[in-house]
Amino acid sequence: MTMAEAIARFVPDGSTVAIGCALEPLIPFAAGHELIRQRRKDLELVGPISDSLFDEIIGAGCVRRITAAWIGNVSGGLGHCYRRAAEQGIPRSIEVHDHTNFSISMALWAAAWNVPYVPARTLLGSDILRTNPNIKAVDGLVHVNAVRPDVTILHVQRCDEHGRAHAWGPLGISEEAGLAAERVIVSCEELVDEAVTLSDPNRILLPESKVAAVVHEPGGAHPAPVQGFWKRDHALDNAYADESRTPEGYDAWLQRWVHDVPDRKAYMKMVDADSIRITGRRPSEPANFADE
Amino acid sequence: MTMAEAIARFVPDGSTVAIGCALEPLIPFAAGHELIRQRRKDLELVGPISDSLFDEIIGAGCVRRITAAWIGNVSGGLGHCYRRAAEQGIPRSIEVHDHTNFSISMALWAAAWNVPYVPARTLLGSDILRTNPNIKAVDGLVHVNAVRPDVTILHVQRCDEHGRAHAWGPLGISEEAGLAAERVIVSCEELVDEAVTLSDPNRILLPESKVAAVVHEPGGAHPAPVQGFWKRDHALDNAYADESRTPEGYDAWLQRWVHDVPDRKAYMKMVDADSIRITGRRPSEPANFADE
Amino acid sequence: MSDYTEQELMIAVASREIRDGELVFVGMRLPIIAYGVARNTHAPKARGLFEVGLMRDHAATTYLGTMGDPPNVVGALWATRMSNVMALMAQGHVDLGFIGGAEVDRFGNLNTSYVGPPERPRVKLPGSGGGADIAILSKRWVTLMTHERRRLVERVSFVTSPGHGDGSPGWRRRHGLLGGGPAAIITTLCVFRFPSEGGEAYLDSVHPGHTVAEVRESTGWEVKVDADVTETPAPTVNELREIRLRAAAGSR
Amino acid sequence: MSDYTEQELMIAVASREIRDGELVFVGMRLPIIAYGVARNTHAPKARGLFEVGLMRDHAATTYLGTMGDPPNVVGALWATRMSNVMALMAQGHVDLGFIGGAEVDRFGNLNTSYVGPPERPRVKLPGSGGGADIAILSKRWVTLMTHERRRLVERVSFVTSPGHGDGSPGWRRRHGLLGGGPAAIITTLCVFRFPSEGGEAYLDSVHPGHTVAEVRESTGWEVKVDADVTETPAPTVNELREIRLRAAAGSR
Repeated sequence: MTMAEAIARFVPDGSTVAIGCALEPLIPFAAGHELIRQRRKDLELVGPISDSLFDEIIGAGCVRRITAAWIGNVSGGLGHCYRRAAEQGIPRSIEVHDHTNFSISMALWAAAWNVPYVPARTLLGSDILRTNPNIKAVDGLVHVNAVRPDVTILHVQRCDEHGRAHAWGPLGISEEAGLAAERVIVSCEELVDEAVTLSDPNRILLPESKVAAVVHEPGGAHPAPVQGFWKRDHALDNAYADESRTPEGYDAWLQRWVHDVPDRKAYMKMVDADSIRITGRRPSEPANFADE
Repeated sequence: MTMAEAIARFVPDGSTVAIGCALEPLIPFAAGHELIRQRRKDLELVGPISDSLFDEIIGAGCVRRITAAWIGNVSGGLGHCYRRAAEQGIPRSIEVHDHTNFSISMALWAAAWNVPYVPARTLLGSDILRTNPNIKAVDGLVHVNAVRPDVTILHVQRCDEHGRAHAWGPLGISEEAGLAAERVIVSCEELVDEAVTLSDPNRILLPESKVAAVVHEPGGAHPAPVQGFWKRDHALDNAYADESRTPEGYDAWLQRWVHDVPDRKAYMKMVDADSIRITGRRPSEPANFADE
Repeated sequence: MSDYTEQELMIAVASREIRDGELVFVGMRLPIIAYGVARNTHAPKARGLFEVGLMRDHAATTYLGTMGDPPNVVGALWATRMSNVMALMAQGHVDLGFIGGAEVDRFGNLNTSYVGPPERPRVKLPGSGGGADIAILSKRWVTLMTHERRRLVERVSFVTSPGHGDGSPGWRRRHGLLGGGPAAIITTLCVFRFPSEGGEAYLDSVHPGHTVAEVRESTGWEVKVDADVTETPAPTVNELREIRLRAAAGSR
Repeated sequence: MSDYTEQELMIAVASREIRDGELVFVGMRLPIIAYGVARNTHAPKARGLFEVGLMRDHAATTYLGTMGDPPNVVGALWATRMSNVMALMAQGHVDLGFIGGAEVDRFGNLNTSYVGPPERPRVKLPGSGGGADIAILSKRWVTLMTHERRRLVERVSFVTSPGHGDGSPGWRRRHGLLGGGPAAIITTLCVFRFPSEGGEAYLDSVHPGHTVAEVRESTGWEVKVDADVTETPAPTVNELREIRLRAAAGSR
């Protein structure tokens, strides 16, 4: 399935979308750009720290609510589109449900286990308890209410057509976000035969019954890094931080990098792929799954 | 470190010990037998379903309390030593904190996250709510109180001297039991160089800071299976179920398989290892961890 | 008609409870075999979940002493933590579960914990395992047991895995149990079923060679017999082949 | 004495906060570099935790734009879920954490959320990230920031990451915060420290080339000056080499 089809079929306007769940690597930028191209409206974005992806989607006016721990540019600091939306309602006002990295994880585990809340030791003494209606202080603890995404979008190194995804490196809250979601969209660097994925069932991130779409999308996380495939494109990430300072700068960026680009294949032709492509080999030591 | 040293140093009388956390495979029988040989007293055993290991340790009189979901012989049904202890106080009476598989996992996650309880949707309408003081019904949910083991004992396929353990196949509650514990003892089929374990940091089960002892103990899970190393020894497991029906039968079993055996190496000479050794190869497809 | 044991009949009947495409929470021993039979006969699209931490499509063909035996891991679709498997069930994704029972009552409540007072039991049974989790969270479940008067009792003395509670309409909903409860009790003599809205078990079919009278007298409660009670269909040649393929090696 | 930037001095000072053998919760940017410097100088046995889901011993030697960059994964001691890393911190295993701040007050409370009313902020800051988690759960923590009057304020308008609250003795204990709270504020001009029992920041050392008067006038509260306030030791040649090794490639 193409990314355009996956977003069209599984992410209607108004959806609650968890994306960027590995914090810094494996951020599904291609999926985010497709959300913008299809001009999604009234989305609730759920995540921990999603580099500049949330800022980009907010700037395009697709977002109604943010349920996350941190929104900005990992290298550049402040999220300029986030600021304009929250401070001046440009291009539209957004509702913010502040979380910490720990609390957003607990909110997703609560949804995964289908309980209304999970208690945590964080946020005591923080004013976030005053601004987020879904986190309450209860006798010396906080109760973090469940957050259930309609769809969780993950980018991984490899996946088979049945949705068995292999991801490696730090995973942030990818697992709980996938388990908590109604359905999952997986984009991957390599679409592999099930002989590869089933050779290591412990590395399969989620049950295939959760995965609604698999999109073969090389470079789908750029400029975020993908262990074994892509380094982080610092220059491009920094460029966005600079260009998005003004609405005009952001609009120019959006036109050039999203609206004027039909798909990820075309996008990857615009970047200096050779400078960030990982060509080395550091293979993991195989585990023997033999039964006889 | 030898198993004898690890048990002597890290499992004093009265300890709360989580063991058999993968339910059926990777059960640390060697560690359990060493607990018996060293005549540990007043242990609290924590686990889900631990094949016949808990029954064996109860029969030897080492146990004060059971905090578990199921105690018996996976192939044989009833746990005869467990019955004698609970019904007649032979060789000593034990306290039982009944759990389900789901609730014991939640109890360990609560300890891992250092919260007093985690809510769950299970156990509603069950009389276990009447017999386990650590699980309470609270407005339409149950609160499962934290269970924090003093020590969790795990058997894995391979580990390095620093405690970086690689385990594969189904893992049951191994991860939360290890994270919840004060310290962890790892026994392994293969003691490997850190080049092997660090080649795949995603397969490292627990942070090395939790691991107090690493014991190289081939066959340490027998008669339980170890993916890639040992099939399950059905015959021997069934034999225990039969012999333990009477106190005399159990005592004879104990003498022959535990007290008269100095260590696991000697034990493995007593079993028909060739009939259960896994010799085939089903290597997992490597993941590329390269960064450039 | 080929000869078969009562265990083989129970496995065949259990396998027929699995509908194609369903996600099945598979217990140990008989249900593992029943799942394999269903996959290779009428339910090729069923998937199995194992609380040890596995999801599978096709079943292992060799004998399994436990769900964690190596052949059950080869070809698995997911090897993970038990709590992840339980998460799927808590979300209502498990269509059917199997639970072994020592004692069941007319409302489908199971006791696998204590016969007699918990503080000084006459018989200490192994406990819940995942049984109570399945009983509370799966959409519907089935239990298998040897048909004896001491096992099929008016009311169990201890409810480990709740069925329809006191049998009053909506008991499960009122107590916050998410799943639908017991759908059938498969014994060595017959099959009991439950009204979809819960309540009391009724005799649905009697196994070949047995009678309603025999069922009545080996059951600890006043058996309610369905108007069109039938004879349980015997295992087919296909079913028997699949059963024996899996049972042979290790049945004791 | 070799020349250095104020950023390099801050990194050197931050690295000295790390004691050998400690488990350090490493934040992004400057702290990542500080951790690497400490490991290769005075704290060869320190371990680093990264909320993205990593534990490391030796630090990556190339520039890291984020803690999730591929060089930070090669040689990692554990690659896992964030919630597992947070579990260690919730258990009190993290000795020292670093938090970046936009606004700090005399009691060490940090604001990284809102300048002005949350419902209509003058400045919407990125938010907590893991900051509040570190502030509440690590044994002690340190924050780094540019020394400006608008950043070092009498009281922050919004407490994202609590320090010593209202400064009253035992405030953290009374509110159930498990960790010990802020130990130091490292700015472009100086280092503030806190009494072990909490309370108000005091000026501990002033960076070379700066004065107490300068600190007073660029700080939004009445600065308490320690009796034996000293000059912050300049970065050593060793420290500078380690810093530049890591900063060069990617500093903007």
